[in-house]
Amino acid sequence: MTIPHADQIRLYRDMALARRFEEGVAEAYADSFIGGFTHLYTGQEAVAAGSISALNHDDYVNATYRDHAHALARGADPARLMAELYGRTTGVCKGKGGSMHFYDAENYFLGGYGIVGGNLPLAAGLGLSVQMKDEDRVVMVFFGDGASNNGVFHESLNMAKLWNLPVIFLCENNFYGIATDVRISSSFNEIYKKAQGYGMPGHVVNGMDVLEVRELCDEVVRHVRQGAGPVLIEARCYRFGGHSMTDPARYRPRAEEELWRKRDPIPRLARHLLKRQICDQARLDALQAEVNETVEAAMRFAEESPVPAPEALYEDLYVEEPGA
Amino acid sequence: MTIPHADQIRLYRDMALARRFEEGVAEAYADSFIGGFTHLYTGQEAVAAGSISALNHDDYVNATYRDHAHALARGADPARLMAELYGRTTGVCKGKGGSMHFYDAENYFLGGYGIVGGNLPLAAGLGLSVQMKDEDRVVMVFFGDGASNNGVFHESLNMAKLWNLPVIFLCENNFYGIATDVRISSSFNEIYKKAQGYGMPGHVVNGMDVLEVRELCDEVVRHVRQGAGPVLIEARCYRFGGHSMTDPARYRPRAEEELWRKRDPIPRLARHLLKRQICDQARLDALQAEVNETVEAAMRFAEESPVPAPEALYEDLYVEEPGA
Amino acid sequence: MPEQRFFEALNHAMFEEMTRDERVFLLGEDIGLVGGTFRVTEGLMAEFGARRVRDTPIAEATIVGLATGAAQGGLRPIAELMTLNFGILAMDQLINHLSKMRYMFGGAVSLPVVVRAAFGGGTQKGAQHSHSIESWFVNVPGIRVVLPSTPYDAKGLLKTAIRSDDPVLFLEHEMLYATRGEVPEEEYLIPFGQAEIKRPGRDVTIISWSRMLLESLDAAEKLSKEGIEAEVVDLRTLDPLDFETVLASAARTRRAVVVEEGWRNVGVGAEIAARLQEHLFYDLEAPVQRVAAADVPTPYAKNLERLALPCADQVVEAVLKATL
Amino acid sequence: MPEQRFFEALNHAMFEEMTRDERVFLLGEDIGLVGGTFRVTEGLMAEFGARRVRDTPIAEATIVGLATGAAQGGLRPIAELMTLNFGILAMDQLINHLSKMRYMFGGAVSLPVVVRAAFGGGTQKGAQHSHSIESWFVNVPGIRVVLPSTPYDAKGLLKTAIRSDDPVLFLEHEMLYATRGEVPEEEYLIPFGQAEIKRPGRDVTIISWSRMLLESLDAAEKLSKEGIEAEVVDLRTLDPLDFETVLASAARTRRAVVVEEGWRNVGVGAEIAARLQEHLFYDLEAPVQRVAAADVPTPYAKNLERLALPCADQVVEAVLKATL
Ligand SMILES: Cc1ncc(C[n+]2csc(CCOP(=O)(O)OP(=O)(O)O)c2C)c(N)n1
Ligand SMILES: Cc1ncc(C[n+]2csc(CCOP(=O)(O)OP(=O)(O)O)c2C)c(N)n1
Ligand SMILES: [Mg+2]
Ligand SMILES: [Mg+2]
Repeated sequence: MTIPHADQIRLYRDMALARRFEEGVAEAYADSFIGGFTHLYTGQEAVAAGSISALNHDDYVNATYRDHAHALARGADPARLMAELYGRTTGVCKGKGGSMHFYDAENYFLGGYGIVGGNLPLAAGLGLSVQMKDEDRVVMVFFGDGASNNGVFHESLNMAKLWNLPVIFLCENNFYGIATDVRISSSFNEIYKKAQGYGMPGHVVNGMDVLEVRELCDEVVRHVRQGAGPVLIEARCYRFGGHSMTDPARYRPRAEEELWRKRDPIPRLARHLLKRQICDQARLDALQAEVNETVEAAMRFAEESPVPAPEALYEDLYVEEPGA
Repeated sequence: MTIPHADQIRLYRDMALARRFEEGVAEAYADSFIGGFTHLYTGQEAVAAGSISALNHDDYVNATYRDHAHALARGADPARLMAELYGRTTGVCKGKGGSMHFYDAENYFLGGYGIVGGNLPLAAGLGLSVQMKDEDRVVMVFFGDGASNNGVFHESLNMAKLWNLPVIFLCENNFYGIATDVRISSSFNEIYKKAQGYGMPGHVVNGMDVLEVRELCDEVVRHVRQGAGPVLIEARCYRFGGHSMTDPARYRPRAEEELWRKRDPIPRLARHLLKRQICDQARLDALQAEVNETVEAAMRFAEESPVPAPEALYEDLYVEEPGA
Repeated sequence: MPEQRFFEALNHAMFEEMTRDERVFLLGEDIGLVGGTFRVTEGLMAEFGARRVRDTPIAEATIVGLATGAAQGGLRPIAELMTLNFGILAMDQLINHLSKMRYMFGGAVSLPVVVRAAFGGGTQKGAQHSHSIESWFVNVPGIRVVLPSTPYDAKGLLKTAIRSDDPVLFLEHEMLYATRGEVPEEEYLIPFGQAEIKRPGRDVTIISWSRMLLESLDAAEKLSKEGIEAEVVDLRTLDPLDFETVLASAARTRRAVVVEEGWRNVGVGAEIAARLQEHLFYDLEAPVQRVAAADVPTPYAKNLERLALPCADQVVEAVLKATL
Repeated sequence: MPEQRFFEALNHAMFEEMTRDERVFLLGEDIGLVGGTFRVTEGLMAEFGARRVRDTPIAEATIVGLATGAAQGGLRPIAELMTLNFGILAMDQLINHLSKMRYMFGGAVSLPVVVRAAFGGGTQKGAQHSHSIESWFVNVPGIRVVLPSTPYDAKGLLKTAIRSDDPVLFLEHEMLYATRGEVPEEEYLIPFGQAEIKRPGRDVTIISWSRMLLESLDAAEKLSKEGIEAEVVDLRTLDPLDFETVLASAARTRRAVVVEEGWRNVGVGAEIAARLQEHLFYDLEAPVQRVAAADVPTPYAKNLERLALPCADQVVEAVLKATL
């Protein structure tokens, strides 16, 4: 285990924040503060926290519609994220984006996207910009098992490898695309092995173990940063809830759900931290209290923030408005 | 060598016809009888002839814009194909399709398509119809090396394998997509090995040797007909001319072209037939004379055929025209 | 007459047609095991089995292409795109293939494919999930475009679509699924190309379709209280377009307003206005008014979304303008 | 002033802007080694190297997405789609991503991407290769749509496009590439949103763009011999649309004809007619006429294609109708 203890504790805090944030979102959604499509990340926290913690602050990240935890892990302000969900003008996208479309350029979180697979070419493009500008950066792009069956997956991996772009393709395999089991959507289920078809390295990792994710990503990020070209990672994980707020997830066997809930990455890390005496329970409790307070404050901030002014409707479309 | 002698001679005739047909097309194009985009198949004859000869008459075939030889190998009437190229009402598509869009349902040639990769999902769909109707049929779909980098390749192979559809994906790797070398368009160049990423068998074959193509296809067709699911075949071949009539193909090294011209599949088969005494030169000459006459007659027929009537402009769009 | 919800009416239409015709089958994302994101296909897999109700990977282009190929092979597929927003990934198959094949092959093939998709905004799903882009498909010849506004129409039109030998794009507004209306037990079909006057009136003609029809009726109700009797025409199918009914109504009322949810710029309303000014140049008392979405991507924030999308009050305003 | 061909003018515009700004680079199919299917990028790879002029695989969706991502990363890509027909495979990236990202992210990103594409019919390329579908893109807010008709405009507008911080779709009619016109040596830019009166006249306003502008000028020439002086307005950019110039001209002439190569049904002509009847309801002497393509896929046969696409004679006819 090469991960510094402080980082391990930080990972606990990141996961706890992501979890608590989603709980807050669920409440606010039930209270109709939040509308539209809202996809929670509960259960998968180890993937975003572990992988993003392996990055530098100015490495690029983009994600899918299930993007709350990724933006948080990047360091985005929870209050501004929550305000975005509430559709307020203080939100990271001034309330125009909503849950699926976070963006925080200052923290190099370059967007959540609602179209499955749509962010993959964008990530390749970011990689190209890094390469052409000779920057010391890598790109990490998150997508699901379902997305791996879409044509842009094929095209993006091919072009990324052709040009040896510094992109880490991180597939969060939670075994379902909405209700569709990966076994009936992919003719070949070892997603990480698809890397071979592009002459690219592929890795699989237990996405319920944040330290394992972090360790692999440390290595992969180093490799990619050195200019060795893109890498595909498959993180096997599970979302504890439905696909979106309105999905009761009846299509999954209860036994399967229970099995995976036992692998909850947060208690798992807690057990590890305590057992190795990296910190004590009091510290964990304090972290939990802190994130609870953060989320509460975020919700207060969001609720108290103003909704966009009507004029905002026509703002932000073009940079340049030619006087015809 | 398990291919009946009569079939071998037939293959010679098929290739000679395809070759002579393209020569006729080139002439007619120079004389402005033919317009638009016209892509010749010269050099690749062994692929269409060899593979299609392994099919039953009622197996389905579709192809790209480079579709003349495939339609001929299916048994389409050369005169009606030529008339199509001339834009005449006697053409297989009444002059509405042109070179890229042959169609001959009677001979189960279900279309040439102008959009790279566009015919792959259609072939999967044909396979599905065969499977659902419990027919004794296979589907063979032709596409290029360039097409293998497009997203629909990925999607179509995945779905074909998922549902075990009776589809033979036949990639004609002529090493170029227009002017683009496959080495700068595919990050991984052994196209047949991409089958692995879909849990599907993949084969490579010398596309300049019609008997080799036929032998492999005999085996593959048997396998697919038995319900074993789709297969990917990569046939390595070379087009002797430019991408289309207007392309001088200056991007290819002359030495490379010469090397491949030495592998011309027609003299190659002739040498084999003579050496094995499967037939004599006189027979080959007679076949050549026959196909020359066929193509000449086709051109006469085309030239003498009427152009479509103006009313045809609005015909063939819908089956049903509701009286509103 | 018994009442049904919109999604039930659609469900029953498919149930009846699948019972009637073995060749009808469904494919799409999450349509089988869970019965569709909007419950439209609920119970159909249980009834007809996984052979005829097929869950697919997230591969819209190939879903449409596969359906098209299956139709070439003699089946009558109903492809669900989940939502039209994702159908944008299938534009090439929809436009370059499905809509063009019959014509470009000179009538050699007919393609009885129904492509169903939810569409529309109003539930805060944000820019990528709120498209009303029927205008694009009306622009393209070769595909029918159907947008019912009531459960009765939904059922009768879907049955006609399934029996049609031409490609049909069948668009179901997300906010209509839960609406109720009378649907007779006995079988009926509604022919394409017949608009319906949903409310007669003498002072102004309001032309609309799909969800905006409801806003138009609302507006008519309000206007009636002001002494203005609006005639509300439901186009029901935009291709074929029953312009005769529109023309006859507007010739009587001499004033017309077109109401659509799509963007105003080059929307279907423009076409109708252009035709009306052509045919009733000397008869109209006022310019044809258009009510449509603001020309911006649909924002997430509830208050902005409300401003972006057309509503009854805007229709009232437009009518007042037209009847000044 | 020295003369240049249309493709040369485009080439020089890119040359100058690439020289001026390091961040500008090109990507697309066959643009580098062979200088583009239409010679537009000839010599640019030799000048700027393979880093800044990138040949890509046949993967239109990812070409556009990659350009968009590269712009997020601070570059200024020019993506070539070879032809707009293939751009239909990139609709999702064009519409759901490139055009929407700035707005949906609340202005957090600007995307200086130019997407260039050849388009249009008239050379017998058949149904899949002859699209004029600019109307779809004008319908969509968030992307500029530019269609020059002369070498002078082509150069000045492309330079503006490259310097624009907003996404631009730059459409070049295939039949214009070989046309010649005066292009000054010294640098100039043409602002977006400024239509140009290409021929002044007092009797009728003909509104057009791209290749149809030439047909319109032809028609004006013919009409002049009949004593009718047509004013020909070249819109040049359809988004932003300089409606003021159209309005001012039509207000003077009191008669208007819109000429476009796209399909009539819901074309850009409909929008202009709808706006004119709105603004000049009491001033127009005749209905606004529209000249557009027949509402069928473009047929291959030369005589049918001629009937399908608009030409000067049809413009003359429409003008006569408008000036009766
Ligand atoms: C192109 C496209 N098709 C369909 C959808 C609807 N949709 C949203 S999420 C989703 C499932 C995606 O599954 P996966 O990629 O495994 O990601 P997960 O939600 O499991 O994280 C689908 C089908 C979409 N947003 N985009
Ligand atoms: C989607 C799409 N993109 C681009 C084109 C233009 N184009 C026509 S053929 C071709 C090259 C195809 O190469 P390959 O698949 O290897 O087939 P080949 O022509 O070598 O037989 C290209 C780029 C097209 N027709 N369709
Ligand atoms: Mg998943
Ligand atoms: Mg090739």
